[in-house]
Amino acid sequence: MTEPNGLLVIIRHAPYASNLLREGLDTALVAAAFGQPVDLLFLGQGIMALLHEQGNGAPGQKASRPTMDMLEMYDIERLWTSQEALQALELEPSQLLGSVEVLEAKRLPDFLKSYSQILNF
Amino acid sequence: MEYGLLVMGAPYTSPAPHSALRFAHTLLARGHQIGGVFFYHEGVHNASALMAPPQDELNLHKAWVELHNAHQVPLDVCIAAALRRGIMSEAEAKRHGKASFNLEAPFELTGLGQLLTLQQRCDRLITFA
Amino acid sequence: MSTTEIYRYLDLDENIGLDPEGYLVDQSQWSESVAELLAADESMVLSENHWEIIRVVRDFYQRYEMAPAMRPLVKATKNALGAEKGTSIYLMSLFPGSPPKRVARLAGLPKPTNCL
Amino acid sequence: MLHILTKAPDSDAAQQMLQAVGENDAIILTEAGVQAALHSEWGGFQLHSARIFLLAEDVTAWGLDDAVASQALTAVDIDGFIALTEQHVQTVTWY
Repeated sequence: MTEPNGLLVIIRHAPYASNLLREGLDTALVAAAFGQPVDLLFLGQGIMALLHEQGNGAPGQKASRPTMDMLEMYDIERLWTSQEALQALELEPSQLLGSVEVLEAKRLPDFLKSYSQILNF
Repeated sequence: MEYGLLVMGAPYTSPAPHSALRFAHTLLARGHQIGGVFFYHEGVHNASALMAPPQDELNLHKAWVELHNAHQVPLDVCIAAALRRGIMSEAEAKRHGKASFNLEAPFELTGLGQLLTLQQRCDRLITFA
Repeated sequence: MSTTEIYRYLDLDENIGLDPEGYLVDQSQWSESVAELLAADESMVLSENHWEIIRVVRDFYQRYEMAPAMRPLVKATKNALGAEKGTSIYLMSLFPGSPPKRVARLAGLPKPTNCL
Repeated sequence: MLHILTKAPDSDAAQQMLQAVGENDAIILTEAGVQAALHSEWGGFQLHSARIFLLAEDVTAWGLDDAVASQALTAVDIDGFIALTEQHVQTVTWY
């Protein structure tokens, strides 16, 4: 929540289930490449993209883990999820990539309002 | 006010393009401007000149072209999302060695940066998906 | 963006095909000597300074499965070769125009899609 | 902030939206979202009933005019939808 004028890209779809994760991340990468401050918020199935145990893509499909690892090279350093979203999938923070920050569910509305732009994937 | 529209639903798959068109016409009738419509994700299929719905159904491609012709609304299509899905202009078809193409003016292939510019420039960005 | 259609040949004897923008059609054909040929194709001679950056980009692709845009290219160069070389001015001097696109081509990688 | 929900009230999109809605936010239900009219127990109505609108054209198309009337829900036409986007600087679509 340090960039009140930044872009928040919300990711709500799992890797491999649709192309929304990839196309959402592409949007974040392009914004970051242009120098716009970007944070990512993972809700619902989107959290599946944060699992540190993710392996290679299914045959013929590109994996999403390398792109997740690449985010820091684009200076996208703040990845967020919510407590409620984690609980819904019965996941622990320890199962996620190290850099993920967990928001208390009731903070989510104010969190969204702290960004000047939001794109929802 | 100036509005930007982001369309991510495919024609005849999702109601999103219909909703977006209805929204666009009403916006203009209320005196607003539309800075651009950006087609992304499955929305890129709206740009296909080869769609041929039955005569008694709205031809969405034609409806977008008419919106452009009447109000000069830019119709921008994400090039990466479009090429993946087989939506391409004559120039891209040549570049990729394809025998045919299905995207023509007033639709324009453009980068994702155009979406971010639209969002920053317009007073409102409304997503239809 | 790569394509499976060959538009012209970099080296007909070795059957090395290029797409219309000069990128390798078959990435697995890349070798250091192919890189020299790709450079010669744009009237360029590769120095050790060029090679350092090509290796940075190949390592980047190996790890992230995507060729870098300018910003991450600067960062990756800084991480690998130090702050003096990790600047866009230095990269521009070696690869005038668009360093991300030109290095990706010489490194035998697909054109960076988010380069616009 | 204005939230647009285009999916049914039991969808992931609807659940995520409810987590994100704040005190002064408004909600407009469009497309499949209008089905919420059949679910008076939907969390959205419990939490934010005064600030929920349904897009009238979609309500009629889905055959839900009676449900909207009997629950005293607020339907707005597309002009009303646009008026909501005029009032709220930020709009997020949940789909």
